[in-house]
Amino acid sequence: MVRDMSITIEKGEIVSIIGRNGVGKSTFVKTLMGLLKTSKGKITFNQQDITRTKADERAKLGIGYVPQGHGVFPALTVEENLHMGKLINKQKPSLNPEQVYDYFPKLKERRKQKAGTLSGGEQAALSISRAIIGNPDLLVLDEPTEGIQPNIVYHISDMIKQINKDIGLTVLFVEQHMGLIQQMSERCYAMDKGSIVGEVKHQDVANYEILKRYLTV
Amino acid sequence: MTLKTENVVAVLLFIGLFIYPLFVNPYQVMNLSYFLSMVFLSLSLALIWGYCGIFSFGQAVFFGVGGYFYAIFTMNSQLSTITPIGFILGILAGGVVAWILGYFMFYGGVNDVFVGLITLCLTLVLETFMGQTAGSEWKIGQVGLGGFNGINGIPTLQIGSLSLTGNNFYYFVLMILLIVFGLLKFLTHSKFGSSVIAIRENRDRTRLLGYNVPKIQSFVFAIGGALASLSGILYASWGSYITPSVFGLTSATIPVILVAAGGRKNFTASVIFTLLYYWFSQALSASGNQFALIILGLTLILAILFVPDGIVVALFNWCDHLFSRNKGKVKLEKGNLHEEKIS
Amino acid sequence: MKKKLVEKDHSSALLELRDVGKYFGGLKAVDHVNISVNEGDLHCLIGPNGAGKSTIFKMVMGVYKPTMGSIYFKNKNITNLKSWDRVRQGVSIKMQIPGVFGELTVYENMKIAAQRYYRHSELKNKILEICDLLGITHLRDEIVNNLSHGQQQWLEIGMSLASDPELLLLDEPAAGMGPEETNFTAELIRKLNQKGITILFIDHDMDFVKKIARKVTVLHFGKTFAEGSVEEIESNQDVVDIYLGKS
Amino acid sequence: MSILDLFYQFMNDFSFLILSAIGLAIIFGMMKIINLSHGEFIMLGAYMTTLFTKAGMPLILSIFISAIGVGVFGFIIDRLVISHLYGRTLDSVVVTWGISMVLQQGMLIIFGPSLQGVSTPLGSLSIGGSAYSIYRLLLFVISFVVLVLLYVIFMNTKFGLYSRATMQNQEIAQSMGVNTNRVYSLTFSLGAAFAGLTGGLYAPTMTISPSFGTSFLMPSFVTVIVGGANPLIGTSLSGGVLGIVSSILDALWGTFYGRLGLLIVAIIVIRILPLGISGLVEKVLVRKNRV
Amino acid sequence: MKLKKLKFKRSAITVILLLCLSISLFGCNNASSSSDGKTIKLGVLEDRSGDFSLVGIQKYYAAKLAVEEINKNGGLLGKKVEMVAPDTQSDNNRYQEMAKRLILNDHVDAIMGAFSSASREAIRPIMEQNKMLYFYNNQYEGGVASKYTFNTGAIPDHQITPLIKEMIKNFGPKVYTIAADYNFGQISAKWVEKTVKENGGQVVNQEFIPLGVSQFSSTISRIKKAKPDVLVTLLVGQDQSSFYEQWAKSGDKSIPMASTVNMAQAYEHKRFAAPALANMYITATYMEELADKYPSAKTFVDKLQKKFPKNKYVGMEAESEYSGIMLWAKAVKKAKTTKTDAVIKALESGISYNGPAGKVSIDPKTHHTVRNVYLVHTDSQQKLHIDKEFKAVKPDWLSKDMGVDLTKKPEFKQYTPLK
Repeated sequence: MVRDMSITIEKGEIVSIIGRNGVGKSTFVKTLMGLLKTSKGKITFNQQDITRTKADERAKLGIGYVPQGHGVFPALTVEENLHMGKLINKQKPSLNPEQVYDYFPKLKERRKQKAGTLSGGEQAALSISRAIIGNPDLLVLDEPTEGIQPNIVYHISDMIKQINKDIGLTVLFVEQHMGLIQQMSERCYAMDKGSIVGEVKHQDVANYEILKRYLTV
Repeated sequence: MTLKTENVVAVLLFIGLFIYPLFVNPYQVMNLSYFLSMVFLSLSLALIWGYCGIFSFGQAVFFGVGGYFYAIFTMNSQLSTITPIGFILGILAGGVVAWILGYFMFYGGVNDVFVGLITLCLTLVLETFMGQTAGSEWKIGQVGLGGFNGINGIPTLQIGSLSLTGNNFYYFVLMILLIVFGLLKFLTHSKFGSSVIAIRENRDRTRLLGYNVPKIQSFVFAIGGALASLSGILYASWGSYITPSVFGLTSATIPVILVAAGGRKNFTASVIFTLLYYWFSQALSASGNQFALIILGLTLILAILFVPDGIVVALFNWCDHLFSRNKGKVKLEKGNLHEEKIS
Repeated sequence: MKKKLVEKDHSSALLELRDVGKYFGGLKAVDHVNISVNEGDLHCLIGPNGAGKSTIFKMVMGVYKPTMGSIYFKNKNITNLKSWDRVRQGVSIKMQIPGVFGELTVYENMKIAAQRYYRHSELKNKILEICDLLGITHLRDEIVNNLSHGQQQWLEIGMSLASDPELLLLDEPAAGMGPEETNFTAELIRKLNQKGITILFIDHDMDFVKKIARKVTVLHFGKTFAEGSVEEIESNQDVVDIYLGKS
Repeated sequence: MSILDLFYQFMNDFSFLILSAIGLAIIFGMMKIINLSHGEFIMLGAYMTTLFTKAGMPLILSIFISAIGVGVFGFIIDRLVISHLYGRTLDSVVVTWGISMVLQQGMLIIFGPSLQGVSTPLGSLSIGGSAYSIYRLLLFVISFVVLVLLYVIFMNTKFGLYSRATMQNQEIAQSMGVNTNRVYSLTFSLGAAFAGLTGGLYAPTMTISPSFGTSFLMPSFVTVIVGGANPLIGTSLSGGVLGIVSSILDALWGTFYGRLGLLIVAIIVIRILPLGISGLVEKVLVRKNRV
Repeated sequence: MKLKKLKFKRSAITVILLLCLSISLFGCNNASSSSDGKTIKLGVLEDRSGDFSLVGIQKYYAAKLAVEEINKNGGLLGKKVEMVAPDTQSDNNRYQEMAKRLILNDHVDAIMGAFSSASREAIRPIMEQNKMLYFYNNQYEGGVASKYTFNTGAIPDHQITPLIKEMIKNFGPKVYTIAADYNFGQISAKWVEKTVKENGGQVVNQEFIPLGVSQFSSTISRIKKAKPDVLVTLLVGQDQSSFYEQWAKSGDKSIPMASTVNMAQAYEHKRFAAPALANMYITATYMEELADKYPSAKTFVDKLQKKFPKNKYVGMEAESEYSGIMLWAKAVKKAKTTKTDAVIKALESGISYNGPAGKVSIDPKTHHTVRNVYLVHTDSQQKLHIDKEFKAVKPDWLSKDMGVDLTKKPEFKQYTPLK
């Protein structure tokens, strides 16, 4: 599904991987997260080879994950969901729930509620909060906007940028929503048929035509 | 037919079974005819589980229904020439009971592990019920159900004046096995067979190709019931005896074990493994060795842990692999490595 | 083109969803939707993920039972029909995630799909005919798991054609295909339409939609948001906001 | 039969159903492993308790230690065997069947066909001319305590949180840093420990033999089937429902109908509610919350 | 791909190992069936694993002891007796398989064994079909009239008739019966009913408990409500014996219990802590404790325990098995052949043996035994007291009431008092 992909992300960057449905973006993310085995090649994180490291160990090294479709635990409460994120990044102390609620105040109101009863936007917010509460070095988001109203999409992207600034978080996200890509990313990799077919440099991200080429080929 | 180990083995097996009585004493023939009778039970599960993806714990139900039906029917009409009718009606009875149960489940949308659970409960109901029918009020016609002790003195099958015992019974069972085996092979290669496999692979998609899935499932379940019932009848005729323990948890589990450990998607494997298992467990029991059950248990554990596709199937693949290596014709194995899950 | 649509409108819609809704627990996946697909049309459903497009397809096929409303096909109420009966009435679907049988060959897959509808003597020819149309004839003895994603999609389309449908539902027919493959698929869909098959499809790729669709319905949060020709939709500012993105 | 007798009967049935099912429910509900050696885990608990008590240990302590002992045993079994079968529900049937064979026969070889039992402690309570075993009343209380304990473990501990998360979505839990394999192992051990506890609790009331566990197997499966996937809600509700059904049928027509009733209720429940009572409860809760 | 290959190799190795294992087992197994004609072969079918092993193992030891003693005293007809004893695993299918195997493959001269009635009924037809001499050395519900079967254990004539008579005389007429819900329990309960009526008593209730039930609180409250003078318990198996512990706690221990299956068979009084089995009256044909009073009983216990120190108890079925084999040996000696018909004839001559429990002799008409019966009860500490000895009790219900005479009219059925 995914072959011969090489990408590099520097500390503090916000990088996106773009491409249409079914080009292997999710497979790539899962391989990166350690949920699928890497059959070839090497993954390093903070100068450490993590190719053979298991998913839970990778999380503890500081990779936060926002899965496709948000992946909140529907039968756990908002608080419990947040608590699940505290295992991420053993090197740094976890954030305080209050700090996270600051970004998404709605969650605080609903903290005793089951996550399955939240709206799509709130679930996305929860999923992101859950990942950042562990104070990760790298945040990986897999189509964070899926099933979310447009106004919330932009709120969420603003928050991610904010967090990126506040705690120096590196962000890698996979997306096909044009607006979000343009608004958030500093750099893009374009994917097709399981490999990287191009890189969109910082100055070109704003260029609608270039992006569109990769998204709709 | 392609030249695969499985086919070669199947042919050799049947040839071997045909000439077997020439080389052994009558006891061994009779004993093997008992094992062969039990093969139908495994085949019934291999059909519905391996080919149609319906997991049933309830083949014991139909086995027992067949056995009891045959017993009650033939013992009520004192004529021994009536046994073939009892034989045929018994098979139908098993099929009908299975069809009714299948209808009740599949049209109600019960699938997967829940079929297993319903059938498990049903078999326990029957065991509990039949166990307490020792009283004389429990009678069908002139035949008392006999409670836990079961029914004794069931007439052996007789065709015309030919009583099916010893070698006769052996060849009778073997012929039926050959026919059933052939029919099953034919069935799975037929139009109907491909729709059955389609249901196993993807129930929803098959529905959307215009197949009435519950109907096909009920039908396959009914055939499985008839086969299990056939097994029960042969068993009752072999030992002239049937008891409620045929409905017990052990009896319900054994076909599952045989089919799972032998290789469930393969009829030949089910036949071979059933024969092996019965022979092996009997040999252990006859040895009087107190470690018999431990050895049997460990064998099953090891088999599933290290040969998850089934022991016999693994052997087939291994042989295929050996012979085809030189030709350099290596088929890609199922599933993409990239998508292999950890843990 | 527009004229033709108008003509067909009052004659009769082939498929009609009247006030259909589907709730999962409290989630309104589809809510009071009215859609009618005219005979001979090439109609597209678009909308963000989670807007209820696939749910509508599944209700049309009888995989889900609508919470409310009713579905008409050829002016007959099929709301309570079982899936297989709907297929026999002439509706067919290619699902989003290909439901091909991975361990079997292409030919066997086609056989499973087609054997219900043809006599044995015709079966082979019919299968080859469809394979030709899809350009997968050379792959007929290949195990499906070894095919590319695009080839599997075509096979799935082929399987849904086997029942000679009057209405074909295609859920993301071009997903995961490269440009050439996408073009081929577009061409294929147009060809099928010309042969008289009414097509309702879902896709994300606006270029692809523009290439073939004659009518577009935009869904948003389970509701019909806009409907019209491709040009009308593209110039609708609201649609651009919610779906096509700021540009 | 007086109301008091009927209630006593219900308490007995309820505690028996709950205690026999709880270990199985944890393992099936959380891991989707059908543990056919559940009865043998219970048997192990009973053996340990009996042996420890004979060796002079107070009964309570030996029950407690046996529960831990069987838990440890479960952990070993998990590491050796079950951990290779996560997610393979049907293979687990064959393997646990094999384990149960080995355990039963192994016990027979080591300790012989029977063990001298310990007598039921705590005498009896006399109300209105009928005597009620205090130990049995205590078992009823304990079955509640076990449910509460389970609630605390699953709702108020880190392990509980991780295991609930793992049950809902193993992959995502893993990518949150949860070692899901360890969670599974611990869950299996916990289930085994509760089975051991049950064995220990019933050891003083029953005959100790290698087939000790078999009489628990049927009620435990029926309770789990009727209860559904959620070990807590499912088991407690289905224990309640089945307890009422069986005690009433039993009182009206005798033991046989009580037993038959259990099975028939189970068949009806699966047909109508394949996900069991807890499936129904969850559906209702979600609906309430959302609308 | 590497991973797959590795897995593949591993599975191939496992398969080969398993095959080797089974072939080697087959090898040792074949060795056992050897030398024909040089020995007299005795088949013994007893459960050494599974539910019934509690009694099966005792019987197996007793059989081994008997055969060894016969061989020590010069064997039979100048030949050694060879015992062929598969493990029937408490499984009735196994009984059938093994019975056929013993007859047709091992060509044994006689078969001993079976514990439960169901097991006996599973193999009795096979014996009859093959004209095989069969000894069922076990206490049971009575009534088997079969030309080829000899029943050396206790039957209701021995146990229930005297027991109920004594109980009603000593404690009162109201009897409550709980019995296992299968053939043994139902038929025995009928016997109890019959005897109670004959002695002017009244059965206040009889309750049948399905096998495998181990929880008895509803039964206990029903019994307490009926307030019987005597409680007859005909419970079977490990699960059902849990009744006593539960009865001791919430029942009424002042009601005396009477049973034909407990203590003498599976030594519950030794296995259960007092007072579960307190105040229990039984009739037995043999018990380990008889050794205190009767020297012959003591010798038997000593011999068995010396040879099999692992054995836990010497109960009445062990004695039946032992005496059964000895009776058969005597008959073979008398007939001077092992041919079934001749041995049956010798047995029907009313052969007898002075065994551990006193004199046991064959009743020719019914193929059962005339033997001594002991009334025994436990005190509150579960200590045994031998109250009474009934000398030479005859098994004559079959011959008197049913008109059975196997010496004149061969039959192959089981009579029951059930109507």
